[in-house]
Amino acid sequence: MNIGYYPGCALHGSSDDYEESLRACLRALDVQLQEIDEWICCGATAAHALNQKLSTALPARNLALAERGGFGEMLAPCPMCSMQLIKAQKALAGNEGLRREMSGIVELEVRGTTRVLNLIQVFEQVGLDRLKAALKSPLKSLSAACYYGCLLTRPPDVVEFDDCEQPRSMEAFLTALGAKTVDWSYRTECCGGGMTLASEETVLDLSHKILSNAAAHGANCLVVACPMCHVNLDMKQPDIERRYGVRHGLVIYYLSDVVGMALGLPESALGINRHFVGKA
Amino acid sequence: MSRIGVFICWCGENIARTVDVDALAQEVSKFPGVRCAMNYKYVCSDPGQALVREKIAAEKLDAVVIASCSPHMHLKTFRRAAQLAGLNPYKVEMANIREHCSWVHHDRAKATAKAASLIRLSVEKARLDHELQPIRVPVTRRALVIGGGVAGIQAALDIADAGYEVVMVEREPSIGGKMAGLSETFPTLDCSQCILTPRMVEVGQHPRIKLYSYSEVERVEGYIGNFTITIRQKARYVDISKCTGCGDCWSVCPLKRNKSEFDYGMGVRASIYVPFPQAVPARPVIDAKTCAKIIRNGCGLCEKKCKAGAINFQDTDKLVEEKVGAVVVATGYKLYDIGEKQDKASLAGYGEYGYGQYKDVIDSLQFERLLSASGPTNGVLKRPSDGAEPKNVVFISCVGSRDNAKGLPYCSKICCMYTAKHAMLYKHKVHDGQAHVFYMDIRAGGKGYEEFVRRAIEQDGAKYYRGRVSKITQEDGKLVVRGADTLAGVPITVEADLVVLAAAMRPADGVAELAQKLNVGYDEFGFLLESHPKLRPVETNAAGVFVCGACQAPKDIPESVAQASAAASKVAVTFAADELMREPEIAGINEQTCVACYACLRACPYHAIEQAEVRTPRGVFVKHTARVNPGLCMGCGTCVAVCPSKSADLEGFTEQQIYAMVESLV
Amino acid sequence: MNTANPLPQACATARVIEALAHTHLYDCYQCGKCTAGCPMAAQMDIAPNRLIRLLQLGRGREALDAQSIWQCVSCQTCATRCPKSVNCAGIMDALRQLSMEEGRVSPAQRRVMLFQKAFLDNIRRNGRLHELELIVQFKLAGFMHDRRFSLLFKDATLAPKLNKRKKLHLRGKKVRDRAVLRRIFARSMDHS
Amino acid sequence: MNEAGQFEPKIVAYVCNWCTYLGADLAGTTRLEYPPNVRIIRLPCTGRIDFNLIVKAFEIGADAVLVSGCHPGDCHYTAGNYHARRRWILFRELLEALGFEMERIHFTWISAAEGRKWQQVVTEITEQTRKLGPYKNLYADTGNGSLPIPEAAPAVDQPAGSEGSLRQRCHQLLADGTVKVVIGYGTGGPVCVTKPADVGRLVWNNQCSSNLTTYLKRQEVRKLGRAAIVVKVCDERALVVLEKESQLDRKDLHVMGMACNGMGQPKCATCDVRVPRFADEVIGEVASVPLAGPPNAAPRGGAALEVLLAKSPAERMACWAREFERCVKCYACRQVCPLCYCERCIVEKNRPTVIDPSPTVKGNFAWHITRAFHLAGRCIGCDECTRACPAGIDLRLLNLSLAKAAEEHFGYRAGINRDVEPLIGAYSLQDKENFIR
Amino acid sequence: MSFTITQDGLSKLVNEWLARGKRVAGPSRVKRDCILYVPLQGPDQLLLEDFIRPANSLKEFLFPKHERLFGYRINGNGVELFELEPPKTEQLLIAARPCDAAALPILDQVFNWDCADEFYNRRRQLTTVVTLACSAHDDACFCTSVGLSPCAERGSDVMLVKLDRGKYEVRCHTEKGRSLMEGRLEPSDQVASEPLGPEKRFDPAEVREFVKHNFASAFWQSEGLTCLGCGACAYTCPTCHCFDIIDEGNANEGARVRNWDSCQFSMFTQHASGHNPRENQPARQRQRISHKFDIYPEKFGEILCTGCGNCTRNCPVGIGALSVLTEIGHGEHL
Repeated sequence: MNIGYYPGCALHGSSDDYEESLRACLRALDVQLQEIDEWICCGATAAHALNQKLSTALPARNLALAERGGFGEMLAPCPMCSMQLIKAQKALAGNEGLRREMSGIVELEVRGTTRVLNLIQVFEQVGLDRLKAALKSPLKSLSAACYYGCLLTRPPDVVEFDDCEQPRSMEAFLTALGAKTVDWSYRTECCGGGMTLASEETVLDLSHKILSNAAAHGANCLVVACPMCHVNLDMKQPDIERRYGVRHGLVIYYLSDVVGMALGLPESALGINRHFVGKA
Repeated sequence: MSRIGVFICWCGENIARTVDVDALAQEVSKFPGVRCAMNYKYVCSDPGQALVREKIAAEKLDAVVIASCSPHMHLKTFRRAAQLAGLNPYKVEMANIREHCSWVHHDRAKATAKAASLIRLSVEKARLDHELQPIRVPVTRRALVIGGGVAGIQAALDIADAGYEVVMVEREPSIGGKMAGLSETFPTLDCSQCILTPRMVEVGQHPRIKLYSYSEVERVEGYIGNFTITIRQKARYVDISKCTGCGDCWSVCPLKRNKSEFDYGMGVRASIYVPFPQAVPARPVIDAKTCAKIIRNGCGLCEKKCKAGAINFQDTDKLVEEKVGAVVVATGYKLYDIGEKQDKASLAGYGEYGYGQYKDVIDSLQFERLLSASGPTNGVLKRPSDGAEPKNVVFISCVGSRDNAKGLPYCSKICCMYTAKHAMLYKHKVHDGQAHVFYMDIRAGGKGYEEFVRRAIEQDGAKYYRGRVSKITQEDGKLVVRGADTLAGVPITVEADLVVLAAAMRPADGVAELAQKLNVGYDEFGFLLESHPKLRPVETNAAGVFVCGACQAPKDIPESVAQASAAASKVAVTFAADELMREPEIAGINEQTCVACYACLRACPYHAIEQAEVRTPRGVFVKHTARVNPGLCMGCGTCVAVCPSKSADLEGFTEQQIYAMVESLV
Repeated sequence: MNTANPLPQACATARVIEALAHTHLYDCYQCGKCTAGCPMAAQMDIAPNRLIRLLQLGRGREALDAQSIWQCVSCQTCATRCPKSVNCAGIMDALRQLSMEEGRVSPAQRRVMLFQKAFLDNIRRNGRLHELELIVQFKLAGFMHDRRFSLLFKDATLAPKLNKRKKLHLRGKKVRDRAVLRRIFARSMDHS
Repeated sequence: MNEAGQFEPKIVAYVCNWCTYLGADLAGTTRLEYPPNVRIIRLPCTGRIDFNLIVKAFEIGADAVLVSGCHPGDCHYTAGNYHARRRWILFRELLEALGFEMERIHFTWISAAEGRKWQQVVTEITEQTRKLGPYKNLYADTGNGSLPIPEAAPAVDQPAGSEGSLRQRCHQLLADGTVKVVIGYGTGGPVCVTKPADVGRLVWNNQCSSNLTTYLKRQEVRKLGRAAIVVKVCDERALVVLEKESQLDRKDLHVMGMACNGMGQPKCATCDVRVPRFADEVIGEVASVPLAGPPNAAPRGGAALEVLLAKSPAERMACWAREFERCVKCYACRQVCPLCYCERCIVEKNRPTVIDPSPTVKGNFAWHITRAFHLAGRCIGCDECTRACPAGIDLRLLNLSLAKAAEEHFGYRAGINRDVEPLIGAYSLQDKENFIR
Repeated sequence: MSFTITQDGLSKLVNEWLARGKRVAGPSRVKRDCILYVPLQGPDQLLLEDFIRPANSLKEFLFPKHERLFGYRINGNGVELFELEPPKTEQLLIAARPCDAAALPILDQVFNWDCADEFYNRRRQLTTVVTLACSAHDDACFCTSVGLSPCAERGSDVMLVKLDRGKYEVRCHTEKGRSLMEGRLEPSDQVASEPLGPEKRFDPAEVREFVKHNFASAFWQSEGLTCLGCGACAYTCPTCHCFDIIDEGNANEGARVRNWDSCQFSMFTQHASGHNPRENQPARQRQRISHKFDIYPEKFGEILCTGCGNCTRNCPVGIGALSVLTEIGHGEHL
């Protein structure tokens, strides 16, 4: 099975451990990723904060490149990128005038036919039973709090993935791979997103609440599928500890980390050693 | 040649001002079939009607045309006048030369010419009017009440007290409906069971009320005055004639842990149970889904214990037929299911409140059971998770109601009142407890309602926040309710021990199917359609079928009872005469030329046409034909238009009349 | 009788916002659920439902001056849970865009806007985000704005940790055709 | 004409008693003036207004006709206006095909509260009709228009041996008493064989183009007892329609489907299903012809209908006036049609005289409009009416225009699907129309 | 010694009549396979070769399918009658077939039997019939079986017999014919050969005999079974002359009109009580045959049929009279 791959700036920047992890894990499940040639930034928060037309144009450019590359489906592991791409794809598919306008702006003909998937959807295409079959070392040690963040399931009418209030798609994978999952309440609360640099105390406040709730429900680690959430929950844990005097000490795994570990891949191949908070 | 009398009215000068009535009378008198034509200042006045009556006798008229206002105004008046003079009332026609002529055309010559043409139309129609007699339909003076809630009980008692037999069909093992499960009722806080149980007993013991409990309406045939109702008596596995209600069986039954539907899951019951102590009939029913004997032929203790030998595991559903003359639908309501799964595609659930995930998030009827003295906690307020006494209770109103995104844009009308009642009752039970209420608008329009809500706020110290709740999360044992107060414009977070959701009111399950059986309309949410919201609130467009209570729209107990009595009075009106009189302007089918293609039968909106056979006097089959049931036909005439061989015709608007009118316009 | 809109004549800002956010802000019946669910509402000077109310009343200027529009983390909670399906998140976006274009950004929240502007300049030049370049440019712009040295060197200690984990990339892979980015940005700036 | 020499149009309005009549009353009580040219005829419901009334209004000289009633959903009788809507969607197509001036026919929904709308509608129609002038060329043969002549398909001979096996089977059926009579094709025309010895009279060649199902309505044939009937693909669709209209019960009928290579009729040119589908037994196979569209669509009008519809309304009316001039009202078109099974046809009723029995232009137009619309959504395209007409009138075109309308508007095709409800006499809330104001 | 006329001579004749505002009718190809006697706009519409006979008959021009007898006007409660303007345009029926022309004398008898029908007689005087002898026949023709032939003179004023392409021998039989052909003929010695007609199919006397004695025989049951009861045979038959009289009009005025009718219709003998002496189609078939071959001959001494075969050609189910008559001829049923 091979699908298009839109890494997004984060995965080629400070969150390249996420890319390393998901490439290793997907290679083990023989899923070939073909990176979209000449992809550009999806505009993230900045574009839709300051310029609505730009927030459609940038994803439109990427969609046009994917269509030119002949990709029917495309993985966008970062929920911010996948939400922006899906939003643009839906707007383009439903509006002839917008298609003409955007094709003009991005200088490429765009039809809005590419289906954008997040990492969980790719694993779902691989299928639970294939994962169970390939299970080498069950994750008995993990008591994981699955954290979806705010953009993976929202806005529901755009993203149309799992349930926007009570998502359970990651739990399904983890229990299948032998891990224990925690029933906690902050699955879809926001971690502060793109405010890491712009307004640090926002991130610290929100992430602290998330980590506290996870700990309160007996989780010893979090599983995320978003580079920005990982930065805020993992890299900022020392700052949280400095500010609130609480050492959470929760390891923040990417979903591909845990799946990779279950498949028996070594931690170094998955880039787990490059996280800020290591195993106690 | 017919002898028609034309009476042209001046209507004071409303007509006379623009229509030259004298010239008109002259011209009309020359129309074919017109015996005499005259004009008078006020034909609808007593002297005017006297003139008409006198002319009918003097000129021996066989039809009358009144050229005046709209038939919607005075057709009945002039028909009665003609009847007094011995002329068949259906030989009277009206030409509307006021609204359709003098008031809208100011050119005198044109208005007069148009008036003449309109009168000519009515003369042509009058010439071909048939003498009709009102249709008499025999009435079975028995009423069917579907639903045993407070509305059904009130309707049944009123009808029975009026001297007519009533058949009541209740789907649950006992009557009482939702009200039986309430603790106390606003605004008087009198105990719900105390005011309802006597009425239930009255129903149980009323000589003229035949109660079918644990039964449903299977099929409805016939028409007003002559309904045939097939009732399915669901298998109860207990013979209520033999059973004395001693209770040995449900005390010996080993399976005590079944969720009690009456307590909405707050309490448990045995597999053989009586829903609540004051049940009418106070006889148990066996739950076939959990009883070990029925499932795998085990146990059977209750049968051994029963001294009256009333237990019968081989019991099956029985179909019973009842003949009734009128039907009152009082099927009540159910609460909107707050959880994820919805029974209709157009509805969405409330994932954000964690209902069904957090034990201490319950809906209003479950809270009623916790408050109720006969409830699972005997009136002591214990929260479902650990039974502790909740110190902080959050009440959230408009859960599902007024929410376009969830699919129910309407207001359920009673939640503001019972939420205030809950806050008040909670304070009375837990003196040091604090009630928090998130509301959008307080709707307390009834008698003493506003004062009741103010008392809950001012005396019982309930904190009211004006804003919706966005999310409920569980954090170290506490339910964190994140709401807002738009008056202050700030988010509000309350840590609660218990959260009560005031869920929206929806019609009871299965009302849509019942409506189709009764040929009654229902709206997009499933509430039954009344004939006219203001003028005929308890009637429906199916003759002889009345509605009352929450099945028609969300409403509280006082309104339901009032509507129930209204429905009962309508039933009494229907049974007043020993025969029902119906307008004779209905369709009829010429059975000689009908070729039984049944296009009319498919087109008739009232299912008033049935397949029939033409037989010779000695019973030899001649042919198939369509036949109109005079009781059901409302006279819309759709069958006449779809009949290819023009065998169907409509009295009062016969084909001959319409074509004669059109041809007179040449 | 003509059928003029009985509500107070909707002000220009409200109409522009509705166009940008593709939503009807007059559908909002002020139930407060957006404010209730907003993670940042507690720190906001004007809560989300208040912003919409100001727009409904035609007082767009106060909405554009609010600090809250820059505290919003765009987590889409408000739009997801709104019972009237009003795109509150889209309204916040539109308010930010108008506020920046009309130069009414509140001084206390200017840093967020500067970060977003730096972010956009960065991808306009490189096609993809260069984190190091962004940090440097944002720090300088922030310093020019409020002259606070503490913020200038705040995360200096972070650099070595990132480097140890090979997360510090001096030069990212650039997009070959960067000129097209400038043209895309130019075409997106004019308000057609 | 009025004194000012200005043309005063005559407008007949059929209105429903509960909504539009009260709307007109309201226009009166609020003194909204409008021209006096309209004459209101009150009927209980738009469902009661049948299409003959519109034709009769034009016959007596109306220059415009208005039909108005309650908005969908408001009908006092719940569904009358839905029935009317579906009826007008189809009837307008027939009037269009005949070349009526459609701008003289108006349909509106006017509620009891819309006095103003009644005033506007009547005023607009009066002015518009005044500009159009009197409806002089109703049924007028103004030009030398002529209808295109349908091209026949080449005559091909039938599958070998099927005639023999047909006779052999019929002999068996008659001998063992399964059927009392076999309705089949003879040399000169149809034959009814009752004795096994006479099966020799049955033939199967490329002259068997008539539709034998029309004999199922004849009392004389029914009296003979259970019948076996020989049908081709185009004939058997009549059985589906007849069964749906409770005219026959498949139990007391034995259907012998004949595989057919085409009989050289115009309909055979577009026939793509050669083997009957609902027959009890099929005789003879045919080289399987690929199913182009849905099975045996009524010949989608073919070129002739396109040519007709391409003409201007006046030209179309002229064509039909010229064709109907030759009609002698022998009613062969009615008697050969399997779906015209009324014992007393509407044209034989005179109280009231809905259709003039005389073969005048007016009487012929009224008759052919009624016959065509009675087959709306029912005609199966067997073209018997055109074949039987001694005056050579191409009646097919009227039925094809309605069959095309039924397919375009409702995706409905007569006689194909056994459990679909007949089109006329039913309605749907989603019926789409763009002509009702 | 014979006289001939060329095709353009005929065209000139037609043009002259049309120029004088008179009506000319003749066979014309209305559609590919539909030839009818219709009023002609010009000689080019006149069809003279390669057709057997038109599908209708001359009856339409003498006894029209719809005729207004008199008008009435309703005023007040009374009715006022008024005469209608009688037909006065002369008409020339050209290139008619002999079997059509032979029908006219038969109709003359029935329209002048107990009451002289002035409408019919007036038209008859105004009519001049020019027949064209048949040069071919098909298996529906049986004029020879009823005493006629492809060049029978009965009822025609002038007879044309085809010589060769475009030239016809002219035989004038009546004064009217001679005055018509005045100055249009050239003498010639060519004599057209007698075209031979179809051989005899049945003996009318035998048919008459059979019909007299087999009123209730099962023969009719089997022969008339497949007849659908339309009016195609009667309305295209040159000799059928039944008609129905009704009033047609609106609330103010109208007219009493006469329309064609046919004994094959189910309503033809329907009594007001609902009873119908001929309640099924075989009975009506029997009536048609016996009226033509027994009842009419008994009253007028002639067979009410000229053997043109229109009934067989126009019958949608191919019965017509011929199949029944030949069936009777076979005689097994006697």
